[in-house]
Amino acid sequence: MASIWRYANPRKFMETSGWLLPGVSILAALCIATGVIWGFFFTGEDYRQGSTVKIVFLHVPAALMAINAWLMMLVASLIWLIRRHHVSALAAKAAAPVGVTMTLIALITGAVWGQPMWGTWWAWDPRLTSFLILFLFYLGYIALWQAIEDPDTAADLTSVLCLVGSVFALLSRYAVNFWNQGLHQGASLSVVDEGAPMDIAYRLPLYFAMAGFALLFIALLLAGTRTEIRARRMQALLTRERMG
Amino acid sequence: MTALLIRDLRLAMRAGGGFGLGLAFYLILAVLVPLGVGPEGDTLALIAPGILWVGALLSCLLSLDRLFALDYEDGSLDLLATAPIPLEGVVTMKALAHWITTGLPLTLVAPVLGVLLNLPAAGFGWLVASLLLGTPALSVIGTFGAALTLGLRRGGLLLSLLVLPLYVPTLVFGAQAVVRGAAGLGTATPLLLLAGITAGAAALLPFASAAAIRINLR
Amino acid sequence: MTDAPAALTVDSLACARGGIPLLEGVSFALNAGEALVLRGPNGCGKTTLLRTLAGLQPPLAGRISAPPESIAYAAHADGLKPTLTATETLQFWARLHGQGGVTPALERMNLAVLAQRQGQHLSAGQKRRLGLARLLVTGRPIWVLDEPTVSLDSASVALFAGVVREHLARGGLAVIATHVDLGLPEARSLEIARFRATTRAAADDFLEAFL
Amino acid sequence: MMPELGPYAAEVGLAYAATGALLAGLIAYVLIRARRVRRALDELESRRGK
Repeated sequence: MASIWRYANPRKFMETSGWLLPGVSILAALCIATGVIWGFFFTGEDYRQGSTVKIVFLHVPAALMAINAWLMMLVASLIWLIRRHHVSALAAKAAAPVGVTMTLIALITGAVWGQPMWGTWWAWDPRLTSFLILFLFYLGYIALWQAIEDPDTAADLTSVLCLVGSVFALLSRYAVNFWNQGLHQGASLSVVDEGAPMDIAYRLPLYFAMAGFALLFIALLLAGTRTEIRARRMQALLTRERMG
Repeated sequence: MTALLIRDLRLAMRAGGGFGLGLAFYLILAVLVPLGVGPEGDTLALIAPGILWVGALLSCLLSLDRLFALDYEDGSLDLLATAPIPLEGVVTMKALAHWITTGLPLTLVAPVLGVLLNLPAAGFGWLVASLLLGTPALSVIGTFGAALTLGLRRGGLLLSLLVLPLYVPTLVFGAQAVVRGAAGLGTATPLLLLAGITAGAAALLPFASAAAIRINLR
Repeated sequence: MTDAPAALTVDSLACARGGIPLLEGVSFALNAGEALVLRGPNGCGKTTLLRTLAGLQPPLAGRISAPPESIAYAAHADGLKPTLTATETLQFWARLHGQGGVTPALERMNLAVLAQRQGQHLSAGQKRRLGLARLLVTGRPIWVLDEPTVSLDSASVALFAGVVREHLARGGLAVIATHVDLGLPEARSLEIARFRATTRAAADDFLEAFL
Repeated sequence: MMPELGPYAAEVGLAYAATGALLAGLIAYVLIRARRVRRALDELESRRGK
């Protein structure tokens, strides 16, 4: 484990992320391109959902990354609170915009995907509603980062919010399931279920798309964290200047 | 710690303490909804549980950002932090004081507003039960939000953005308990889950709130 | 007053404000019956040092050793509630610290006549005296005071000096940051400016890599 | 070459367009902010003669 703590030092992180970033970005672009193009052009229609099944190549990867981004922020917050590694706190801050965009994509593609079946552009499907709630958690997290000037205090408070928020996000997940049962028993065919119920022809491009989205997340995370570190360096220099 | 509770209750009762504000807001909301939705009895009966619960939620939220702000501005929070009682105790007492001055009155007034909103007769008992079980959680979670946004300029707005998502489980189980109660279905599950969330929040959140205050006092 | 003679020792204490190191290497020892006056230009870190002593802020480095629950802190803001009367305020702080009656403290700070007056109707000087009366009520040996004589007239400053002298006579200690001459010749004084943190201060490796 | 999208062509198109726009916006945001902060930092460092 000792090697990971080496990255606590920003200079080391900047070096490593420096040469890692181009590679990851290209790989991400390749995977997404393969997954999406293959899925869009070369797969037949699904007998039930018609061509809307092609949305799965966007919705499933985005939904996965929306959740994984929050989990990564949770781990980064824990590392910050326990080991006081500034890089992990800044990584959590950089991950939030990517996470919120992924949630937004998951919401839009999920709603559009279900539209033909539900007949409306938005149906309070339990899974979609959970992503809507996750979206609110992201907004709160990002807003808290913006609201506090002192970087250390901001990192501490956002980490505490992330920890508490994660517990309540989980509780909301079950609450929404319970709420959806409501009076009519049994949810309609949950269009947006994870995993790949489809046959093999769809599964391969989906894996590429998922890998692509994951790599995209990592690339944007590295770039974002580097920017946060530079911004933090600027702030430190400016404070030093004011201190004279 | 009871000294702190008594002081806070006394402050809330005194002039300008803001004791009745949450209550007044709840009444106004219960009046506005039918004006917006229309007088038909059956539509009101359908949405009454939800409105009564969302109203209670918002009324709690209303009186939260002043929870620590006054003590923070006049310096007594610093003094409380150096007092013999732990900060977790201070936070719990604050949440209890908030519940007594806001959560409890809401629970007692809710049935009256239920009549306004044409709540089915079967629902009244479950309404009071679910609010009694749920409002403490609203106060404890709200206290956590207030601790996070201590000393921020536009803290009130941010407080709502941070706290409302945290209210989702309590709202869902609370409102569902009333909906099912009103429809004559079993209400054991939602009430039990509601009580579970409140117990969990009351036990664990004070540590997070105290940590947030310590960070903000730095 | 607690029976064991309280003592406050601080060695090579370093504290920061907004993440940037401010003071380093602050060391002093204070025994029962002694007072220490902190002097220094505004913004040199007196308040930060006092807040660190009071435990409101973790020190960057160094150690503060004092018996637990022995420090009573009083800052610029005296934490008075406008709608509580003087007696109610003192009773609250007394009960919070598990101490007894408040009348002796009120009388000692010439506030007996204002006992039933609400905080909002007190003048700045009276509020400050009530804030200092709170110290008497906490029953804690070590007083950590930040500019205690602000908005006090000369008579009240003398009154305050008398109260501090009695506190010291009872075996108490006091660390006071002030610009005003308190009339406490026996108090030692400490110039804070010389503990100013150099740029290569004990910043953690993160900032170290930056600055 | 264009796959036969059938009745739901609009939906599929909308989903892909929305995702494309959002991803493009996200990548643009990250890149622009990176460049802006890097330029400000270089300017600050050159001014301080670091």
